[in-house]
Amino acid sequence: MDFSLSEFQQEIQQLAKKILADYCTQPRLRNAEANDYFDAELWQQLAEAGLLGLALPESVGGMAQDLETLAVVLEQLGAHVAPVPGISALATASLPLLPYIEQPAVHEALAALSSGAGILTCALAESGISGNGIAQAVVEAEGDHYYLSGEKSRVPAGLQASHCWTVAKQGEEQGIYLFSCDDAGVTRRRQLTTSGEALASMTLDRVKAVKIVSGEQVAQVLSAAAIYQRAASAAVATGLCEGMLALASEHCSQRKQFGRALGSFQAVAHQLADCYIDKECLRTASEQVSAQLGQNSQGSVEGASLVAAYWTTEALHRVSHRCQHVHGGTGVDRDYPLYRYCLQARQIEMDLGGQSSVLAALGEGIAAQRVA
Amino acid sequence: MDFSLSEFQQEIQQLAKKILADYCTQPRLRNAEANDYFDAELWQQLAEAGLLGLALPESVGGMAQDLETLAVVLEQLGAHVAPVPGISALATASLPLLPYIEQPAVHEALAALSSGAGILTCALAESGISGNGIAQAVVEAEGDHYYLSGEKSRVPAGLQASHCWTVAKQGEEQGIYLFSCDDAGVTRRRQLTTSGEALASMTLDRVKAVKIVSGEQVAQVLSAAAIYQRAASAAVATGLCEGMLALASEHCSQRKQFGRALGSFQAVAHQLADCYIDKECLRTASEQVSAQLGQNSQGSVEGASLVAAYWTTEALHRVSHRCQHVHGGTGVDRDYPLYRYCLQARQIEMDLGGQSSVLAALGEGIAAQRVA
Amino acid sequence: MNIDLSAEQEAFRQRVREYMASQMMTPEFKAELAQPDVSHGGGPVYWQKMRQLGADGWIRYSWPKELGGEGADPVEQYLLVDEAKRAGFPWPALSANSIGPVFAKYAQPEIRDKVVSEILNGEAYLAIGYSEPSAGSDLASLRTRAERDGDDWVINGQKIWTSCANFANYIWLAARTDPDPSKRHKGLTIFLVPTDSEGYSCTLIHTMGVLTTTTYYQDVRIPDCYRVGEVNGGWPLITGQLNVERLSLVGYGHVAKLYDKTLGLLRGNDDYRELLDTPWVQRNLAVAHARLEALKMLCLKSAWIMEQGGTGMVEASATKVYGSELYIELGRLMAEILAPLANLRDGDAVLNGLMELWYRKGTVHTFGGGANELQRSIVAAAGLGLPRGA
Amino acid sequence: MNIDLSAEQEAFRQRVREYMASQMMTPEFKAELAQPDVSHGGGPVYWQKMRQLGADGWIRYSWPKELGGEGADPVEQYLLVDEAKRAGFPWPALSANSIGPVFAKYAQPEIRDKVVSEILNGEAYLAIGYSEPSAGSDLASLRTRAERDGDDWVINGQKIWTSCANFANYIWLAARTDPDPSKRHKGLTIFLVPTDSEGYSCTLIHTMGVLTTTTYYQDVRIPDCYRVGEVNGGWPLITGQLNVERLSLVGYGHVAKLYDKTLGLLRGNDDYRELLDTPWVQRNLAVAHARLEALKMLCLKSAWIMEQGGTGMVEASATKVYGSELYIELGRLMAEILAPLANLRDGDAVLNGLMELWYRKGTVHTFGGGANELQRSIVAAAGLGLPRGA
Repeated sequence: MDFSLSEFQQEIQQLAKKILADYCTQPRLRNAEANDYFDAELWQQLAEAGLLGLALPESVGGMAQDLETLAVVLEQLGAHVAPVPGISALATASLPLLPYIEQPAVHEALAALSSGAGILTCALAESGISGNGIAQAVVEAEGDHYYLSGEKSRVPAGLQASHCWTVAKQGEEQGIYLFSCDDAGVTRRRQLTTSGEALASMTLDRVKAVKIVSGEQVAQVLSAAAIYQRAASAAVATGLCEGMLALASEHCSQRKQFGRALGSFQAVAHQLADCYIDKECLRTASEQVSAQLGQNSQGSVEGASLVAAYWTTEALHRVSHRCQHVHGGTGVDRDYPLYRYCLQARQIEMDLGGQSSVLAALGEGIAAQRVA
Repeated sequence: MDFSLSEFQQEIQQLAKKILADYCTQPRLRNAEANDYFDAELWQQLAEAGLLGLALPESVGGMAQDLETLAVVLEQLGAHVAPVPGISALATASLPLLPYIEQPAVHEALAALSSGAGILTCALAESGISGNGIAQAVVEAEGDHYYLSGEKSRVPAGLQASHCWTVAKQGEEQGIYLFSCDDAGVTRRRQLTTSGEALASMTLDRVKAVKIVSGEQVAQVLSAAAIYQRAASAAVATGLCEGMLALASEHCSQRKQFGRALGSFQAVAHQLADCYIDKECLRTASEQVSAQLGQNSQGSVEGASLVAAYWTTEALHRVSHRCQHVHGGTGVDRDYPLYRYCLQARQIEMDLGGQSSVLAALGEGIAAQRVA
Repeated sequence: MNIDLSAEQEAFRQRVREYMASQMMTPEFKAELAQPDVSHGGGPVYWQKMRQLGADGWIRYSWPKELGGEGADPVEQYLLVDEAKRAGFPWPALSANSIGPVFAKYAQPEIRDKVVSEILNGEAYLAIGYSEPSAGSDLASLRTRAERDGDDWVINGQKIWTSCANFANYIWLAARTDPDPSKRHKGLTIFLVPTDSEGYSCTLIHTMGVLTTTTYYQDVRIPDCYRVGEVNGGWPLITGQLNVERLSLVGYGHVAKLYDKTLGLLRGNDDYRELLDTPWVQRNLAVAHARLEALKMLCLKSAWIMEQGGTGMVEASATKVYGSELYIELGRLMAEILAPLANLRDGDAVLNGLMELWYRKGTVHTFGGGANELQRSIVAAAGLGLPRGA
Repeated sequence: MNIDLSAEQEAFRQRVREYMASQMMTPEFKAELAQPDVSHGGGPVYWQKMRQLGADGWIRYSWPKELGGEGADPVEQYLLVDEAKRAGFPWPALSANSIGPVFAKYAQPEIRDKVVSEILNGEAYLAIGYSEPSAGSDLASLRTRAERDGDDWVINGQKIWTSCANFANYIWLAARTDPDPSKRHKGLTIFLVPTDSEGYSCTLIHTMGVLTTTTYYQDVRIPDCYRVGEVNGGWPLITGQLNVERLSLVGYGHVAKLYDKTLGLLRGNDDYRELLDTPWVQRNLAVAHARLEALKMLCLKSAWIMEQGGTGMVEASATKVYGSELYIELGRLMAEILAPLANLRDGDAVLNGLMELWYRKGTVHTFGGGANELQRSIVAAAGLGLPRGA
């Protein structure tokens, strides 16, 4: 048992902190807000520092590190509310494709991500509520070529992405297809979200695509994407909670009411103590799923990822509201940094589907004995 | 809109308070604890004051009052942790039979309850977890006579009851049957509960019974029993919460720690403020279901009864634990009165099936548009 | 006991509801309110509607008869404001219900009739200037000062979270008139500052969810007739009359709106049938329903207690704590049902943006209108008799 | 990072688990523990097992090597105590882990070797006498006093919640040796009072769930050699060394037991299949699982921090708050699944009474071992750097 970071992880953490501290200044973040909450320069810096390829193999220019080390960087993205698509590009969209890296198209997409030349994303939703689960997009095969048509919605970093994979069906058979976002058949439309981050709807009209897998393996890729999303969200959320709590602690130490520092009132101090406990629970859940994904631990990855999602939704909701509350009006003021954390907290909470659905999935896993 | 008690209700409240204050003294309650938490003398006093027949028709010696007035008495039973089976005898077992009062056997059972000569109960469970829903007990018909056989479990006031109704099937047809607990075929066994109240398991061996209803009306009787149980539980729970909160407020006003009254610490005061809010929410839910059962309001009785059950389980759990907590060790000491309230709180919370199942039923009602 | 509204009360509520729907919330006004900078009021249509509201007698409706009003009781007041807010109308609660009548009672004759008539006719809005950068909940420590200079007062200082000051005609201002800081709440006086006074200025504060302002007072000179109440006698005017207002902050119709709209969406469209049949969705709806039912009854009961002559102080504080926390919890319960769609803004937003905006507006209720910590302390002391603490 | 126990740690845990199952929790001992008056220990079989525990070296296992122990690290200590409690063994935490080693370090030579050998051999139990009727959390205000009389001390006072005093051989007593009440915690001294001293007596307190005692000291005379540490130097002995103990109060195995047993019941019997397939039952299990996983990791991480030389103070306080509240919540989540069967006692009780007893025992954890209010204040001040308040 050893909860410390390795020397390498500590170096990576310092590196990430340094870049993010330089780029996540108030003026730059304000500027990012006016631009879909995406800072292309920062993204390029992260690429040059090797952080975008951290968990990718050396064959695509990566550092071949495990999820535990990636989580160190993701936490820092959260702690600095960095305007980059960390969860989707570095985890949800890229890591499920690692088993297929021998395929040239996958290799190219991951290499582009790693170098910063492009951004890989995935389109898992279609429009409306029913688009959360079932893909209606269709594929036509012509010789060795595939052509996708359909409507995809809420694609993360969809306006900036160069490569995208999605689910579509050829006849009755579902498959995972990879395509270039610059294809003439792709029409993108901005979908603004609560955090200021833009998603994109994509209308696909006979977009040329490569088939990655089809049949039963589709479910495995989708399940991996869900698990990586949960794990990465937990790591980012840990950083968000640390950031919110640091702001709230500082505020309550300085701000005086009724002649005393706010934080010297039990009712205030104890709310923040509860935030600390929530944050530590989230951190352990994040560590647990990262360790299990890195195969540094036994146990059910599905279970650990759902536990991480539970704590992500729980801590983000409770910590963000309490930190706002103890700030009074200051907390919602757009001239003070807290609100960005809170908006990103809400974004991640609901992107995970919300806690109730997470608990339903976890409970079903327990009943089916897939989770101890 | 008028939330005040009528003059008659105020008189009834005073009458109940007076009797209960006389009988629910610490020595008598301690004595009741050694005797299945049933005080026969108190029960007799309540009968003589007319309170047991309060909601029964005049034809059986009752006062023909509605549930709102009964709730006034039930609340006082809770406020005094009275060792009598208020919920089961005065509501769950008796009120669903009112539509059948013309039947001589029902008339006799209700008259016995009203006068204090007997106690009416109902046996809704059989043994084990599966016994919560489905009745396996069987009926044989011989001419106009019916004979029950089977195992019933967790019958409230089962050791003291004179009359009992239950569910049994004749062939495939379910029916509600009323029998005398003194029948030679009835074997009762004590089932001790967390509050000290004794339930009874009943082995029925060809017990002579009267059929009240069968077929589709059975579900109506059972549904009425569930609704009356929830409404009566909410009223008793309101009294329990008032009692617990009064003890905690007194304790925290008197008890000094670190040179100050406990209740002057924000962390303590605010926990009790939350208890106050929970208690007021419960009270309104109790008033709402009572009013609707008394047809003093529009709206769904099923919905209101489930909302009342939600608040009963919520307030009892939260108020009892917090009141214990702020008492420190004193709260669990059997020489101090709080623990009786807490044990009865837990008893009622779980007797209602627990909050999770209540929410499942309420949610299903909303989805089916039976509840707005 | 009778827990339902009387026939008259129910009819009144219906009348308000219909008036709001047909007269106030016209497409034109809704379009104006969708613009962030006038979402709280202040646009041209807003002023048109306000004048109509005044002409149709609604603003004076709650005022005491001796002040020229209809003398509506607290239950009617609550119903009126709740229905207005439920409809999405930016009800002028401060002018109409809270500060306006206090002004009319304590103002000096020189200005009273003019301002009262502006308020009642929907021509003027009053904003409250209490909070300062260094004083949020602790109003007794205010620093903005007013100094007597001949027949005038000269005001200097800064106020924060002065909601609606960007279109208000007057600021209801609490200022220190006794410079001795140890006097605390005994050194405060109320003034009505016309927003066209020289030296007055206002800047917008863009927050996560709502728009508010900072107001600045640099040698603002006003005649003594704009002083309200006694010199150093402002405290009772600040703390009085808050209970009905406190209730309106978390009125049932206003809070239940998200549940009503979400349930309507789920029931109204076959696409959502599967969701409505999902047990965890049903559970979220059930929790929301059970908790909202309690809010409904707490609000009505508090208003009824005030109607009966009670202060309703403990009830209003308890309801405010409960309602403001429920507002937040509801935002989570309902958003989970449609997550991750709940994150979308603008054209793709669910329920015309109500669900997304709910989160961004949610937290202000727990500290606005008297922080919940203060409300809990009121409940503990006045409701349970606990000793007041530090 | 490696979140799993090392192979050695895992093997150690297994060894403890097997030892507890085969050597300690014999049917005979279980039967004795089922009797309320000796449910915490003190029966004949208990003393037999305690001596065996001592002979097999388990009590000395956690002690520092310089005090004659094996020097087990905090992780092993945690695992040992947690496995013992999980098995239902009334582990002598005070003698073995908390007070015993402190005594060995600070006791006077005249009595040290005798008492230490009694402890390590499982022949003596030490109970803690801190709380008094007028002082619960506020130990600095203790009133029980010890007065010097020649070579002796004469003790007068009363202690409450002295758990296990009914069979303890010694009371580890905090008494006031400087009568000036303004000295507060600087006027306290620790004594070891043999329970066969003249003037000492003990009465049982029957509580809702656990058995405890009140102890009385009427002119109890003990020689100065029973004083532990310096005169007026008791405070560091009271407040030190609590972190490992605090952790053990809410150890994972101990708290998870109800979940483990309930899930085992549901999975082990086809009668329960329908329940296990019910969405709300699954939700209750999921909440319990997710929250217990966090407790497991918080406990291990806190122990690991202490192993690395950290105090673990903030971590232990946070874990104690979390674990004690989870204990209560778990009692509700699991009981709901089998409600109303969960209310049954005695022969009809579910899980041999574990579920019913859980509620009755539950609350003591939130105020025992340092009230959660105090723990939250520690977390706020030491974990977040907030100013200490009133």
